[in-house]
Amino acid sequence: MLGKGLLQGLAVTAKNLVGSYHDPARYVTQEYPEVQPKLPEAYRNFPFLVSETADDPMGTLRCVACQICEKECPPQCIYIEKSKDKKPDANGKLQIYPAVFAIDTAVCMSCQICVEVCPFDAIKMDQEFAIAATDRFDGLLLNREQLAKPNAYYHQIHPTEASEVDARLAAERRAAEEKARLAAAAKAAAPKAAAPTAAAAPGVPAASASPGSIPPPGPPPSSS
Amino acid sequence: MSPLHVCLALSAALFCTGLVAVLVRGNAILVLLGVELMLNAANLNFIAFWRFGPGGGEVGLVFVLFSIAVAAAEAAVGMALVIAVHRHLRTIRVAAANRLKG
Amino acid sequence: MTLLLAVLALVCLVPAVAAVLVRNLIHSALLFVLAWLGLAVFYLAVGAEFIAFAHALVYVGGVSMVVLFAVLLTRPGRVDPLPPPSTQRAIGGVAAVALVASMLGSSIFWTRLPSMEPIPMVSLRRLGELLAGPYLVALLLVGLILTVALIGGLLLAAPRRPSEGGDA
Amino acid sequence: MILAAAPASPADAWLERAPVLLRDALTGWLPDALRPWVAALLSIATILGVFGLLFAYMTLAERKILGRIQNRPGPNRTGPFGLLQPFADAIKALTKEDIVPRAADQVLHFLAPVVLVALSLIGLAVIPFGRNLVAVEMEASVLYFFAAGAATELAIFMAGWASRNKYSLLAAMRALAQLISYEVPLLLSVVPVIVVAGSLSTTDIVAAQGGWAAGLWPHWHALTPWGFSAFAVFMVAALAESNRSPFDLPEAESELIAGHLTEYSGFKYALFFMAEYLGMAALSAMAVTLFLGGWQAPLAVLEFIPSYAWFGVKLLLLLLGFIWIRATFPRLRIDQLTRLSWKFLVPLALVNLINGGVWAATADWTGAAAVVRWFISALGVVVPFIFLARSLSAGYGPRTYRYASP
Repeated sequence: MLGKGLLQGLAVTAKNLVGSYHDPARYVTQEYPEVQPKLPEAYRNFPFLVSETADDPMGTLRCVACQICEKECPPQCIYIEKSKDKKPDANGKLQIYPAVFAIDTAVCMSCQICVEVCPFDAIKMDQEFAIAATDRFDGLLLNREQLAKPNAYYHQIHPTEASEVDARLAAERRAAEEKARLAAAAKAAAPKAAAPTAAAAPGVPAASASPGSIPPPGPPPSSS
Repeated sequence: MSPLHVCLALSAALFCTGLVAVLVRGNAILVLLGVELMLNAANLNFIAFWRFGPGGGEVGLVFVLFSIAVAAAEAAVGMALVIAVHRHLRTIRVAAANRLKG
Repeated sequence: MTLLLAVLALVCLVPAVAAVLVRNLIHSALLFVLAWLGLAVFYLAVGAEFIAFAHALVYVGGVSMVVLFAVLLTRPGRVDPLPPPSTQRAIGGVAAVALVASMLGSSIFWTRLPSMEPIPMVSLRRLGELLAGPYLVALLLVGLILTVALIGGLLLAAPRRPSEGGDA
Repeated sequence: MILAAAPASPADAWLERAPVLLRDALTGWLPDALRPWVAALLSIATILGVFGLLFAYMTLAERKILGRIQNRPGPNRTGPFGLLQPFADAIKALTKEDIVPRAADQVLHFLAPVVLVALSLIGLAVIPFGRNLVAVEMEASVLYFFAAGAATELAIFMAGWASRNKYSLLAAMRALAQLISYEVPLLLSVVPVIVVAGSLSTTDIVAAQGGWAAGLWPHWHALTPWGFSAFAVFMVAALAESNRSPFDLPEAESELIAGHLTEYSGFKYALFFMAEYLGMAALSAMAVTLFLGGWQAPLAVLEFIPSYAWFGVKLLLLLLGFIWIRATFPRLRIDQLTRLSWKFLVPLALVNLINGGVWAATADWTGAAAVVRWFISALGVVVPFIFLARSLSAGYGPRTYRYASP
């Protein structure tokens, strides 16, 4: 009969109108600036630099200014200048550090290639998406200080992945210590028999994997 | 000058304006509108004589109603004719429609 | 009263004259609408309320739409097959109209019209009784004319089907 | 008439007479010659103020309700619950640049919005907003209303044509076609009301709807079979007349940019919107007057609420209906639009005309005959509806979906 469909349609919209006042399923809009969206853990957009501590971000950057990410970046939005001097990193080893590390987020296309190629787990993807600014150069061209965020923050936004990375780094560190200990022992025992190739073998499977790649899914390693 | 004079003068002026449209403008639509204007002038006379005349002019009012209705019909048919002529001759100048056989 | 009517007369005469004089057809049609509106107000001032509204409804609401539609549907083509209208004809027309105008004007202004008080207004009910009583046949005939005009207009304006050999 | 006879009527209540008392207080000190003029100016100012405010908050209500229906909150930034949004919009519209295309017909382009608003407003003069609350009392006020409303489409044509823009011109053509199609059922649906009420005056028509059958069932025209049919036809035609969705073909955004509004900006654009809402409000007010008993209360016990409040409630309900319909239905195509009018609404209204005539002729039937009268009237609505609906939807079976289930 003519008009049945019209009435059905009216009923649908009326249900939505009334339902929007008491039924959360019919009122899905979140008012953004006040209500921040709950981002899924896998959400990622622009890169940031991981530092070990929040107190001294510049001193504990993992980045060693190897410039692999700068070379790999498809839109070429990363700019790095190596430092002239060396500073000790988290392991106490002397490293070059980035004197200038800038990312132009207006150019960045969030492809995550920089994260994948980084051998030091120094650059990770952030969840900060409200990067609107009134000035394209001051607001969107982020420098070292703006990019640096502590590891704790990384744990906060990507807990699973961060635990994996920490476990891997700890394993690497243990392996390095083991190696150093073995080397020291070998040096003490038989200085001429010390061979660097023998060290990598025992008990460090994670270190043998390509260091920059995302770990395969699975239960995270127990702890770091 | 009485109100009746004013009404009749306006009526005469409207009639002449309509006549100009019919005689001088070659556009069929304007010709039709001119005829409408002349009808309006006649209606105005009826109303003027009903209101300011010697009485018994109610018939005039009824006549005006009929006149308006017929004028509407005239406009509808006239415009349909204009469109038909335009489709046939690609112009709506009255001078173009001077042959019975297209 | 006379002064008010004279002003209103000017209000509807000026657009009417302008409508005949302007070259733009749409402007002309809209000026005609203005003249009709003025005429409706004039009727209202004279006291013919019902006629005024009927006039406005039919002319401003109906006839004007048909006219504008006709104007839009009959835009002049690229080539007009006719020579431009001659000034001779225009002069002839104006002369004829001037003759008519002088005759009408003189007959109006030289006639001594009896100055009578306006008669009381006719109530709507009385008008309806007239229409449904003595003029019922005429009313029915007008209805018939309107129906015929509607159908005739449709038939005239409807494009001919290709199968009937029309050129539309 | 009925109310004048009723003793100790609610017409004497203080709240009921408040507007008239206020007017008298404001004009009482003036000399007699000036009084009617000032009173007229006052009623004009009141109508302008009330309907201006109504327009402002209708835009807000429309956006809010559309939002709610689409699972979002609607404007809520300006003021509490977005209540200041209309004023923000007004300031924005006023401060925007007024752009007129160089090729446009300057005079008509300027005149169109002004004429449209003026024509949308003058119809309100004859609406009885409450007991004794009508700006102009006339014998043929219904005719006046429709004569004023018929010209609005002319202004839309002016806007479309003067813009010298092909979308605008298409909108102008559509507006004309739509007007010619829907003016007919609109007027035809009103005629039975005039026949039954026996008057062309809005105050008389409202008075004829006073009283209650069995003390419960109001004598409103919409609550009779023929009246309901006429009311439905009237509302559909009113939707089309005020260019509201689903009949908003002249300004169809998805096809014609904005139709006749394409070349308008700033305040003129706002004027067009104002005219749309005013026209909608005027037609709704007329529908309330003709079919929903005007300012009459639905129940006798509710008469202590002043009449103008009842009118306002009914008007707002109809306007909300307009918004609800806009949120629900998709736009018709132009051929569907004219088909609906000429093949469905016009015949329905014509049959209903006879139906209303029969109702008027059988006005003195009482008791069991009244039931027969109702039955005849209902039959005169249902049977043509079924037949016309069947012929209208002939050849349009239920849609089958190949990949998606509805």
